[in-house]
Amino acid sequence: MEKTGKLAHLLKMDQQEFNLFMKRYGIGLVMFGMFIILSIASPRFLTVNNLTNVLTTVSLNGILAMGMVFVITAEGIDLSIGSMLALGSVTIGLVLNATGSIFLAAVASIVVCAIFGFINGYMVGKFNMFPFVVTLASMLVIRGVAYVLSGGYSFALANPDFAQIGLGQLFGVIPFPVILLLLVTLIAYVLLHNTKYGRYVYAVGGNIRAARASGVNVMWTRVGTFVISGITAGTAAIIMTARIYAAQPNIGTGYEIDAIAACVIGGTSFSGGISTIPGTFIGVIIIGLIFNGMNLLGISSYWQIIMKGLLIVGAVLLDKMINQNRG
Amino acid sequence: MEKTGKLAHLLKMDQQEFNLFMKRYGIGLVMFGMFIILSIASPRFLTVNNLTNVLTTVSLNGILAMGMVFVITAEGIDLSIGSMLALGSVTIGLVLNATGSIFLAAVASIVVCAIFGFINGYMVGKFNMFPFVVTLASMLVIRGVAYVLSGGYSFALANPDFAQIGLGQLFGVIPFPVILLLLVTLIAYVLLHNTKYGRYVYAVGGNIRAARASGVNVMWTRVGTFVISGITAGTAAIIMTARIYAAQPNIGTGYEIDAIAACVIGGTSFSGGISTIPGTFIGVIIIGLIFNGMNLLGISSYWQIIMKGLLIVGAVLLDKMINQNRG
Amino acid sequence: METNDSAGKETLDPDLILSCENVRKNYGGTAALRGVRLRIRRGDIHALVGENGAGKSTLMNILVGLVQPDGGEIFFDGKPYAVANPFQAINSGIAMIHQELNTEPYLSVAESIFLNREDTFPGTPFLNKKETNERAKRILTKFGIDLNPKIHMEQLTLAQMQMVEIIKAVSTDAKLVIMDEPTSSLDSEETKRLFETIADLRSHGVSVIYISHRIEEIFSICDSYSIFRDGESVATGAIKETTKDELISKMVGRKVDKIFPKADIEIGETLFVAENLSGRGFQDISFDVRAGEILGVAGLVGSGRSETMQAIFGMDPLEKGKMYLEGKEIRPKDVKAAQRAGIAMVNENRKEYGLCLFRSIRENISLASLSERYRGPFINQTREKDECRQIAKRLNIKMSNLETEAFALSGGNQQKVVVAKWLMDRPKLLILDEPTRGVDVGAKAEIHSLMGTFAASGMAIIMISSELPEVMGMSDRILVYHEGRVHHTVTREQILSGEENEETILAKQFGR
Amino acid sequence: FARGQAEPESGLNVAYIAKNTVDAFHATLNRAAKESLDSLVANGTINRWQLYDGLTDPITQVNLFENAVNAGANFVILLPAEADGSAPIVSRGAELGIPVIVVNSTTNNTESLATAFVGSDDIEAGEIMADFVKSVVPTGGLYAHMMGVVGNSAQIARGKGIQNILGDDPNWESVGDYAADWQADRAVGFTTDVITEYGDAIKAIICDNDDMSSAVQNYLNSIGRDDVVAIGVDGNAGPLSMVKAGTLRATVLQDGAAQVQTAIAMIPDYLAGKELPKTTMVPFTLVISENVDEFM
Ligand SMILES: Nc1ncnc2c1ncn2[C@@H]1O[C@H](COP(=O)(O)OP(=O)(O)OP(=O)(O)O)[C@@H](O)[C@H]1O
Ligand SMILES: Nc1ncnc2c1ncn2[C@@H]1O[C@H](COP(=O)(O)OP(=O)(O)OP(=O)(O)O)[C@@H](O)[C@H]1O
Ligand SMILES: [Mg+2]
Ligand SMILES: [Mg+2]
Repeated sequence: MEKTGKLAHLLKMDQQEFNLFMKRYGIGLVMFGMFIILSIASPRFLTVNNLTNVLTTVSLNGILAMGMVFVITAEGIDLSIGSMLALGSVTIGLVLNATGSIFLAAVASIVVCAIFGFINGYMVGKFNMFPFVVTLASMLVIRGVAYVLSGGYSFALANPDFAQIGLGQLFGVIPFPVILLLLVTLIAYVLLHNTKYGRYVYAVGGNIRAARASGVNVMWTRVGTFVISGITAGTAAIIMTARIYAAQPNIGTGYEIDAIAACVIGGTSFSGGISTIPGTFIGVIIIGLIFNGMNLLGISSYWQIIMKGLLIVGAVLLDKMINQNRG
Repeated sequence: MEKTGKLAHLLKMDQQEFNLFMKRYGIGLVMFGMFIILSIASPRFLTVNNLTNVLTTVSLNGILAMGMVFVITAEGIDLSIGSMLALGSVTIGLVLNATGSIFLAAVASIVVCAIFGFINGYMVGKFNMFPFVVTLASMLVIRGVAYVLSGGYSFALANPDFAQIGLGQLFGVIPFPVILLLLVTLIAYVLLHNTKYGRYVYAVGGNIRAARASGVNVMWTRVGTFVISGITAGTAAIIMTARIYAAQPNIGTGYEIDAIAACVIGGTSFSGGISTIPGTFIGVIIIGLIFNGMNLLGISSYWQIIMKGLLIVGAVLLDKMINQNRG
Repeated sequence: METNDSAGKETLDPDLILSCENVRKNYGGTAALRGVRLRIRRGDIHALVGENGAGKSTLMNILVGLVQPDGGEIFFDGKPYAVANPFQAINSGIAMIHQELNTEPYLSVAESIFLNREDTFPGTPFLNKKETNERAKRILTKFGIDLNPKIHMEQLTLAQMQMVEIIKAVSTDAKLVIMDEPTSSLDSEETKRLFETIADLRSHGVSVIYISHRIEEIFSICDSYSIFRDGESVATGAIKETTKDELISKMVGRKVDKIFPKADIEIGETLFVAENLSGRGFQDISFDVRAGEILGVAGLVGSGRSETMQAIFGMDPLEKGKMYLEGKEIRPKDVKAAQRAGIAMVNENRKEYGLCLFRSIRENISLASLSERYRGPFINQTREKDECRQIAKRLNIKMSNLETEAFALSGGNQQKVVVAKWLMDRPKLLILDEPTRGVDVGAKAEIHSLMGTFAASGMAIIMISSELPEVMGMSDRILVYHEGRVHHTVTREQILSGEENEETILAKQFGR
Repeated sequence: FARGQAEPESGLNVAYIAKNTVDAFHATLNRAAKESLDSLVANGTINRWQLYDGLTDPITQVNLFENAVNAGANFVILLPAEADGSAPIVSRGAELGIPVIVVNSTTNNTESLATAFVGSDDIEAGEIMADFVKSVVPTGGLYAHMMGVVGNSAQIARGKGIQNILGDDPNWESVGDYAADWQADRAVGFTTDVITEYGDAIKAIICDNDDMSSAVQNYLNSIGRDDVVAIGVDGNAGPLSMVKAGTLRATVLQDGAAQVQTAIAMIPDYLAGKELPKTTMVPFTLVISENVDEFM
């Protein structure tokens, strides 16, 4: 109490504002702690190259998490994004090889994933089905469609320029995927925190009946979150396909876990209505750091899996401690 | 209305009880429908051999579902059972090869999984963390532990008798796994529908605050459901290990999906408090029939995946229709 | 009452069933209880009153083990008392009917009543369902309630659920029964039955703590009282030795001169007309409201008042009938449409339909009127803060900060936030459904005076209330509902002239 | 209803139990199987055949085997999901007197119980990759190994092959085995970290399949590290086209199609009552720009 009081004073906030700040961004301190530990543990950690690497590596998960956070905030969950990555990748391959147009291929990936997002959302919003069940089912269906469309084969892309999306750099420094991640984060921030739609998402997640009784179009708000998640999945599929330079129907399994983990670590509540985009971004970075750090330190991949699990539980537990009296 | 009224009369129930009955077991009609369609479509379907085979095939998922239904009824979810299968299998391998005792190995599998179930439950019950997040994390941790314990490699079992658990038959007809499934189902039925503990599970899932206020020990009830799920996973691990006759750290991924699907198809509600063991059993059989039927009819596995997804959504949608006025 | 103060724990009065001394509880920064005292005699019906947020429920939750105190001493039945959970409390002999209805939707009536006290076959953990059902049937009959013990709780009406809760608490053989606003969803008939039950408890030596914001009830059933204010106990004594006014002024800390400050307001043009509305729970409802008018709606719980208004507001489907607002026909298909037409409605259930508890006060206030107030997709946050702060000030919402989450407010202040939300929308027709349910006297008076202000600004107001004094005190006209129909209409003149009074209106509610 | 098995059908009913139908390599294999088996049906050699998808899961394969037997199968071609886990199929086959030809990778009881085995020696594949790396970078250096799903027999054997060649070589040192799970994207992620950590000292990234190696080489080229050699096994279409374009130095072709075709070609011999060869090995081929056209 005393300590935090002083810190609050230093930051020119009153106690309450400080508590609110800690509640929202306390996880940021964890991130800084990790930065410090890693810089001490590995001299190679704090190099521009490595940090760019971390960002590039997390860009995929980051983009997915920015969609996922909308869904979870509206008290949903989207398990189908991993399959969407695969379907997006196959779509890109088919369209690119048919038309040769990078633009068309990218748009097709986003549109196809958005459509499946819409179907998810419509099932949830219109028929009031459980998001878990709906997206569990659509995870299977979408994966199946990806297999059917590709016949189960991965295939090479006909247009070598496409790889540039995954590998190119702006000003020779910042890789495209990172730029895309920052762009998506920015859009997500404005959308969730500064628009009416964002407010409705919070209201639906906070109390769906109150939102409905306040004139919020609950159904379309919910549908919207799934469409957003579809769009981010389609966008991530572009980067992923460009990076592996092939259309593959079997990729993406388990990616939903990392996206969900990033949201949760970033303070998003599963009961809806509580989240921040900066928090989610920090969650994405923390997951990236964990893996980057463990790879730099040469920790075996078995232990990495265990660490990831412990990290998720730890983050939620920490959040519980900070927000104890919320009950 | 008229029709159902007459049917209700025939069954000696009043309208209200009949509605309740339909609500609970309407899905049974779907199962019978499938039976009829499959017997017409494939002459090989209605053979003792094939039906025994269906039962044997579903025994694993059935046992898992019988644990899962407790967790979901108490408004939880257990994503870690797939990993538990792997850890159970590795445990069996280690203990069997060290001691040679089938009994010890089987017990060890159940105990180890129950312990992790307890940890899951304690996190959920004590710290009020979201079951999804907790078991997502423990799914990773348990898988990691299975890898660490086995060094990542599968290994053969030293005691050839162990395979009998998977292959042996009672009276030369009913395979052991089926007997185990029926036994587990029976125990689950009595526990959920005829004991105080079962009543508490329903109370916790129906309205956790009301249950707490009524003096139900909410925490231990919730912990109990996860321990039960752990025990069933440990039991399923025995069958699985016996059938593949090897300790295998990388198996079991995705098994939680089928168990959840069986519960959902069987009418279990994700918001807790609604489920039946017979319904769940029917759900298990339906999933088994779908796959058996599609294999008999030679439907490609891509379409099988899609069908499974559609089936899950369809079952929930059907349930929604029947229970429309529940709102 | 002052004489009791010297009595320490060593001279514990054997007459006392419960004694709480200096009990404290903090939630984060806010103190809910700052060292309260509460003493209950055996066989006493003890009223516990106080403003919203005074700490009544908090102390009760401590007594049943749902909340752990930060300090203080509690003695129950002559022994030191500390419980970790409701199970221990029930075993010690304390049962509670909770303020917020807390039922198990999917358990049967019998299963709910005997939850945690199940009948089992002797010596086994297995349930004896037949015995449970029979026992439930007997006990329901005893309380004069005709219910099938096998049907699910979710199929009951609010009032029936509340009665089941009461039966459940009373049937535990408790030595002390806590009732936290038990009548807030009961009608007068059921209230009467509750009072009979309480009298029966008293005759068996059971003590009751009775919490209510309805002062009349307290004077008709209770023997003694304690008053809490801001987490402290300010007074205690015998009901016989006090008056309503004294009780209220001690509770609020000032004199409340008028709870129903009905102002004379010029009644304007007809603003809203309903013609032959029918839907689930109501049939053939016709009425009109004029600008500046307050139209009261009285009726028993379940008589279809809320259903009518929710249908008008687009929340429930309307099966038949026509509606006109300012002469134009409207037929809102959802809340959004009703809102656009100029209707606002404060729902009777603020926790379920009013608030996003974990969002800030600002976001809650803004929610309904975002699309009206801001063009385009973006929200001007500076303007939003200003507007919200203004209205919060006007309604005198007690809060530390606009960014505080709604769950940290007391009930009355939460109610004001909901009212503020709909006022931001500047409606033409404001529907208030039980606007003062669970609200303390002081806040009630405030809400009532605001209603006058709004009416004066040309708004038409419809107010549903189950408290007859409130409808009678505030309305220009009263619709009396009976079984889904408007059975009778009363004007203010008839009330003022004494032609209609509580008895006559009550009789109409019962369809007589 | 009918008791016991349905009326036995005449002729040979082949159950083809695939490992999976979802990765590129097995898709190729399954397609080859379909062509060959369809033609056997067409010319009346066999009565019918059916594909069963093992979903890369041994227990599923075991279940499917029982299913297939019930459906009247009396000849099994098995592509094992796991060396240990899929073994019961072979023993059950032996028990029931149903011939089982194991294709592509072995089960731990293949030698003793299977009717025949057709496949390739994955250790050889690892050795070919390691030899190639040595020949391109004679001075040696550091290398990283991107693994398939750990515990999988192909993964184990290829790792062993690499180890055979580079393990004792004083010029070469491993920086670690990374669990990339056959997935290209993961392999690129690990490579990124490896390059950061070891910089110029890294000379080779050896992958258990060429989905991974092609993606890794693509990444390496993009950061100007085309001096690092990435190589993998399979010979999928994408990597082959990269070899042709000169952006990938080499890949190791596993002729999966030839494996199944060889196995299926044994069926007429079996029907004719001939003794089947216990083990048939189809060799791996190193594909470089000089010979790539032969395989496209
Ligand atoms: N879980 C909680 N977290 C934070 N503050 C709380 C919590 N529960 C109650 N409070 C605060 O404690 C105080 C006392 O609340 P309590 O519910 O006991 O009031 P009450 O006297 O029952 O009021 P009412 O008449 O409105 O029911 C209030 O200021 C309330 O805001
Ligand atoms: N979702 C629902 N499902 C089933 N019955 C409902 C539902 N909502 C309301 N009812 C029933 O409709 C009837 C009227 O409801 P309600 O008690 O709200 O009436 P009311 O006139 O508004 O009374 P009050 O305002 O005093 O609560 C009741 O019998 C109630 O149980
Ligand atoms: Mg209260
Ligand atoms: Mg009402």
